[in-house]
Amino acid sequence: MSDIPKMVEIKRIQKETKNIRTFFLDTAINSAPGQFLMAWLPGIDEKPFGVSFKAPELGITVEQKGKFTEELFFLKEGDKIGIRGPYGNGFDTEGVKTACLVAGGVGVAPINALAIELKQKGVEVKIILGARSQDHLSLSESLLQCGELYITTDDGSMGEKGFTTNKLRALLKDEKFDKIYTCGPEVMMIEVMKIADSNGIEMEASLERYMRCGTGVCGACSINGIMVCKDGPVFNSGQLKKLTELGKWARSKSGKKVTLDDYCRGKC
Amino acid sequence: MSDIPKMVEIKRIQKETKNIRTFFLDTAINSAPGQFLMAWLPGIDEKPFGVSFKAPELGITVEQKGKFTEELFFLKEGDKIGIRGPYGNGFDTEGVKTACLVAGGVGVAPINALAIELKQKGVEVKIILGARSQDHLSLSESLLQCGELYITTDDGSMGEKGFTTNKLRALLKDEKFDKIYTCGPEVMMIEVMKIADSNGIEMEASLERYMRCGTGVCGACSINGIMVCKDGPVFNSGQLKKLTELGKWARSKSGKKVTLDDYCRGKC
Amino acid sequence: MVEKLAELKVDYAGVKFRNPTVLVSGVLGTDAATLKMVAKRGAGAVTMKSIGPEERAGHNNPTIVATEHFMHNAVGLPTPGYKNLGDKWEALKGRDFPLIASVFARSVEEHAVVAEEVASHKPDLIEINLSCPNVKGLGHAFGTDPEVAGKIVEGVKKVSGKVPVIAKLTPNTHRLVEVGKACEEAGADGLVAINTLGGMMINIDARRPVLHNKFGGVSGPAIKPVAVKSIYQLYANCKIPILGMGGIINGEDAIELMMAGASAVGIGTAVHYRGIEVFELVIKEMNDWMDKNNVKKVSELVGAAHE
Amino acid sequence: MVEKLAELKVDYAGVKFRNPTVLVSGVLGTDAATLKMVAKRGAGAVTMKSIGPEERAGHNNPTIVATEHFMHNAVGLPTPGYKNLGDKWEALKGRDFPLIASVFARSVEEHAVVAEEVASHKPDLIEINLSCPNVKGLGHAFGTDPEVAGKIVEGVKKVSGKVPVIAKLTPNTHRLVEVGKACEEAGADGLVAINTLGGMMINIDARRPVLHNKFGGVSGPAIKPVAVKSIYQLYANCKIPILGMGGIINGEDAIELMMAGASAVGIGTAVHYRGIEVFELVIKEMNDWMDKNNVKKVSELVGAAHE
Ligand SMILES: Cc1cc2nc3c(=O)[nH]c(=O)nc-3n(C[C@H](O)[C@H](O)[C@H](O)COP(=O)(O)OP(=O)(O)OC[C@H]3O[C@@H](n4cnc5c(N)ncnc54)[C@H](O)[C@@H]3O)c2cc1C
Ligand SMILES: Cc1cc2nc3c(=O)[nH]c(=O)nc-3n(C[C@H](O)[C@H](O)[C@H](O)COP(=O)(O)OP(=O)(O)OC[C@H]3O[C@@H](n4cnc5c(N)ncnc54)[C@H](O)[C@@H]3O)c2cc1C
Ligand SMILES: Cc1cc2nc3c(=O)[nH]c(=O)nc-3n(C[C@H](O)[C@H](O)[C@H](O)COP(=O)(O)O)c2cc1C
Ligand SMILES: Cc1cc2nc3c(=O)[nH]c(=O)nc-3n(C[C@H](O)[C@H](O)[C@H](O)COP(=O)(O)O)c2cc1C
Ligand code: FES
Ligand code: FES
Repeated sequence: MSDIPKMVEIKRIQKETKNIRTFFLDTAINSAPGQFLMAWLPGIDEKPFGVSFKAPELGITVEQKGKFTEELFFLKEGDKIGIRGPYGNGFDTEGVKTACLVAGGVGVAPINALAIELKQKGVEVKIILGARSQDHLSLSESLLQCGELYITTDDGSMGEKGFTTNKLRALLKDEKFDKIYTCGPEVMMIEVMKIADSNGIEMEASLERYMRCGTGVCGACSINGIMVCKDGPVFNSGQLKKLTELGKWARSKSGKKVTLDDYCRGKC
Repeated sequence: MSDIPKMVEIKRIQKETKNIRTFFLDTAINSAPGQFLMAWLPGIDEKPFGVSFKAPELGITVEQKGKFTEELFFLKEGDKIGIRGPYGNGFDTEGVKTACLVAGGVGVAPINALAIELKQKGVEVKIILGARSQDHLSLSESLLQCGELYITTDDGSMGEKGFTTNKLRALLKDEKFDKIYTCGPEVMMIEVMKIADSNGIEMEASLERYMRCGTGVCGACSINGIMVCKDGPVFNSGQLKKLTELGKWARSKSGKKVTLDDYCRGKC
Repeated sequence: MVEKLAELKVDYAGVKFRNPTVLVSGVLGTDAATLKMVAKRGAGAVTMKSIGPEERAGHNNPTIVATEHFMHNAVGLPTPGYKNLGDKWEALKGRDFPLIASVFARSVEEHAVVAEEVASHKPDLIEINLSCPNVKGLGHAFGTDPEVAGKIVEGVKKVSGKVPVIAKLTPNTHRLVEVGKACEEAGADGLVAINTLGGMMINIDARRPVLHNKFGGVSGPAIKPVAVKSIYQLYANCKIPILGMGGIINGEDAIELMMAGASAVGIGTAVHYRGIEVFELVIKEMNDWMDKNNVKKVSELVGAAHE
Repeated sequence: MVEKLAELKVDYAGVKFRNPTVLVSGVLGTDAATLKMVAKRGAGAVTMKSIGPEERAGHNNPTIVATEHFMHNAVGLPTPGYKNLGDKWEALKGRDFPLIASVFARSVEEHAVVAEEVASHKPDLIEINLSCPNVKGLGHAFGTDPEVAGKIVEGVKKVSGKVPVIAKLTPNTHRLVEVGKACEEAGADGLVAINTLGGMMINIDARRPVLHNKFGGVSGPAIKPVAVKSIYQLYANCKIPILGMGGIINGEDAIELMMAGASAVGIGTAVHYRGIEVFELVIKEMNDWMDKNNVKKVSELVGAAHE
């Protein structure tokens, strides 16, 4: 009920790669895969992170990118951070018997939580995990427990060289899925959407925009008047097709309309 | 949960005597016998009244005495008043198989609600109803349905001439009760307490003090540091005996300690 | 289509609203698409997020938190700046709902600069946010000084052309009524009351203020009695119409603010508690109450608690 | 017996409280028996209902109402008058708990008249309620004008002898910190913050204000952020200790106000929500939090959110 940060202890830090860590927190939160938390470092900032592990310990998987994540990476086990949430809608898994999950970079975080749940539900799961290089690949061990795992890297430093979308196309030649789920760079997700569409398969993608409230009040995360924090972050292809800003525009911290490119380069 | 007055319609007004009326209200409130409401006449005042009928319609029985009750008596069926509550503890009826109820004047109001409940529970009830004169006697019809009724008036204009306490003493010569309940002038109630004590019978009395909040916050209704609105208005003889102010002192609207006599004459 | 019921139409400062509910400034007003969506979901009029003199990123998070009693925010007035809103104005052309443009600035003069450009895009109303800290003054908001507030209104009126100008007041002063009167005398076409109440929350486990900015504004249920009092007093002392806001969650709250003296009512924090459906819900609840109480026109409620 | 834990003792303006919780003025302070009862039920100190210059009945009811978010009251400062309290003082002699006597008056001079008599009965502290309307001034409370507030404190200090004097501030002004500083400069031994927030409630079915006095003060959960901000700012700007109050319901709220800068904390409205047990409960909750967080002395919490 209260949307104020609660301080919780970092119970365990799991190093995934040089730049990626999973922080397990000493708290129980009932979240659905695809939902996210707002994580607070007092005096620094507060940012959204998808839940990557729901149980037995609540985990978020974070890539070190800038100011906030750098400060977070200074923390040790036993230190505390503030969290509020979970927020957002989460993935819809009803009726799904076979699924393909496509994760790019740290977009793997919510995909991992989804993979775990689908596995528990007895869904047949295939996962394509891609990243620029090995350093950006994470959670593969966890994903291996949940289904068949295919790894791609842009530079070939691990798994197949190439994009996740190439692998997806290849898989779809022989196989059919009830649903495709994806989280990663927006260009990748748009490509996944097109592939799913042309194969007549339902799909869902988890989007990212600048966030403040997390509860659909401030409008910071708007994409075509839809609040990513509350109406999303997960959208199906029917919804995505109406979002004319998808892949093109985002809003900076000031509220100014900027190209997605500029937004992703932090030029805002 | 909300302690703010709610406007409700006066569904029916029942004339009891020249000066006493029962107002039946178009609302359902789950109150225990002995609990009271705060009744609000916008622009005039708000005062406490014991619930005299809980069901099928919520009723309060009011004697016209001064400003507030005069204004209340101007109202017609269909008009609205504000109510909040119920407040207070109510009478304790657990384990009681035979009871004697002693009501003085408009103190009959909560006694009537109690008599109805005891009757429903199968308790054997005797009621002594007294008043200065016939004009101050009310609810006898309702009480007759609940048990054996004895009426006394100071002037003999109805029933036996004399005080309720005389009748109580007379009854106790041949009978024994599990409990005696009383509401009326404080001097009368003190007398009832003494009689009950000397007969070794449990008793409870419902007190009256100036009230503001009704919820134990303001301290207006204090009697020896006990809040009549919340800790009472019903007290048993063990509690009453500790109240050194009983029958002697009260607090006026300003908070000044005044004699009970002055308080009851409205000299405050 | 509840919003089409004739009796819910109101006139505020010469502008017709389809119903008395207005999206307040700072809530969901960041882009044109959102404003259109809120209008479509029932709001009688919508307010753009306050527009300032130059681009500002606003504060770091946490900027917005909430408890069951209130919302607490210090977003820090993020704004693309009045020169960077071309796409937004463009997208709002030909709209079928009234649009309020909120403006703020750092000096008396700057208000006119921002307002002149804003007026050229023909919003239906210009709202001056008088609650910003007056950096040149004592550090208090412009809205605590009747003289300064009057000067700001006067300056904006000179450049606003046909667009009516309304002044949004802060409750964080004992001079609220004086400020309201000064704005009226300076030519304001309407008043808006109230902005958020100054406050602070501390997270005791972190031993720190919760908001990055430490202090912030309180809105929602907690401030309703402050809003009602402010509106009641302004209504008793001013003639220009009041857009009332502060703590409206349901239709009865909206009616309460109208009875205090509001001609129309803003809804902000309730979006947090009830979602974007809140506009449709509040309108329905107002309508239900009016039907039950035989009130034919919502305007009959305005100031009804004064006798 | 939680109140006996050594680490909960505090020193406020030179007076030792058994624990930081204080019964606020206006709640349950009408008579000596009640004050004793509240002290027995755990309060570290208790405040008498504000004492005025002459007998006043207060307003008609409703004077006190409450929702889940706040309490709203306009009791109207009922008081037997400072000359009619002989029995109360008598009954409070030989007490084993600290007693705060709250006073109010209608002019600068009258405060000293009331305070002199009150001081002669040797309460442990005299609290000046600066929130009363200043009838000779603009109608605002004395507490909105630093100069007037300072003069009142100065006058009372002259007649109070050895009894420390504390000034209770109103949050209904943008000049709170200035008023606090003026009181400090005038010799106040401590500050009390905050009094209730001005507000109003309307019953829409009655089309009337709920309180007989129309306007009233808001207390309870709704005003906690205003209290925290006020206390935080006073702590940052004044040296004398602060008795913090406003919206404390549980132990964590009490700690929040202490971290903002309060040396001791008042509890009023919470008696409505949790009953008279609230003192014992808050003390237990504070103690539990301190144990869990390894805080040995409650005084370590004072101002902890300032860095
Ligand atoms: C719903 C949601 C869920 C998220 N889940 C996760 C998660 O599980 N794990 C995780 O690591 N992050 C996640 N993020 C992103 C996270 O919130 C931060 O934006 C990110 O950690 C960067 O923060 P920073 O302060 O360290 O970097 P900043 O200082 O903000 O930025 C540093 C650089 O990072 C890059 N960058 C920043 N934001 C983006 C962006 N939106 N897209 C691409 N590049 C960007 C830019 O190059 C920028 O210059 C999520 C975001 C949202 C909205
Ligand atoms: C818990 C509680 C329950 C009550 N239940 C009822 C009830 O069921 N029915 C009912 O009629 N009243 C009841 N009362 C009393 C009621 O609240 C009013 O005090 C009463 O109706 C007088 O109000 P008034 O404004 O008309 O008279 P006022 O103008 O207040 O007084 C007029 C005159 O009435 C007499 N009077 C006032 N108060 C008292 C008193 N306490 N004792 C004796 N005489 C008094 C005085 O002579 C006074 O001058 C109850 C009071 C309490 C505290
Ligand atoms: C998150 C948030 C941001 C706000 N931003 C602004 C703003 O930029 N300009 C402004 O004038 N008021 C702003 N306000 C104040 C609201 O417009 C409104 O006056 C106040 O919240 C009271 O209404 P409510 O209780 O319905 O929210 C903001 C309020 C909130 C909650
Ligand atoms: C019913 C009631 C009566 C009050 N009367 C007084 C008073 O007489 N003098 C005073 O200085 N403050 C008075 N106050 C204000 C309180 O002392 C306190 O400052 C305020 O209620 C905030 O604390 P709380 O939220 O814990 O109640 C009163 C408050 C209430 C609720
Ligand atoms: S982050 Fe505020 S609306 Fe989405
Ligand atoms: S009426 Fe307020 S305490 Fe009893």
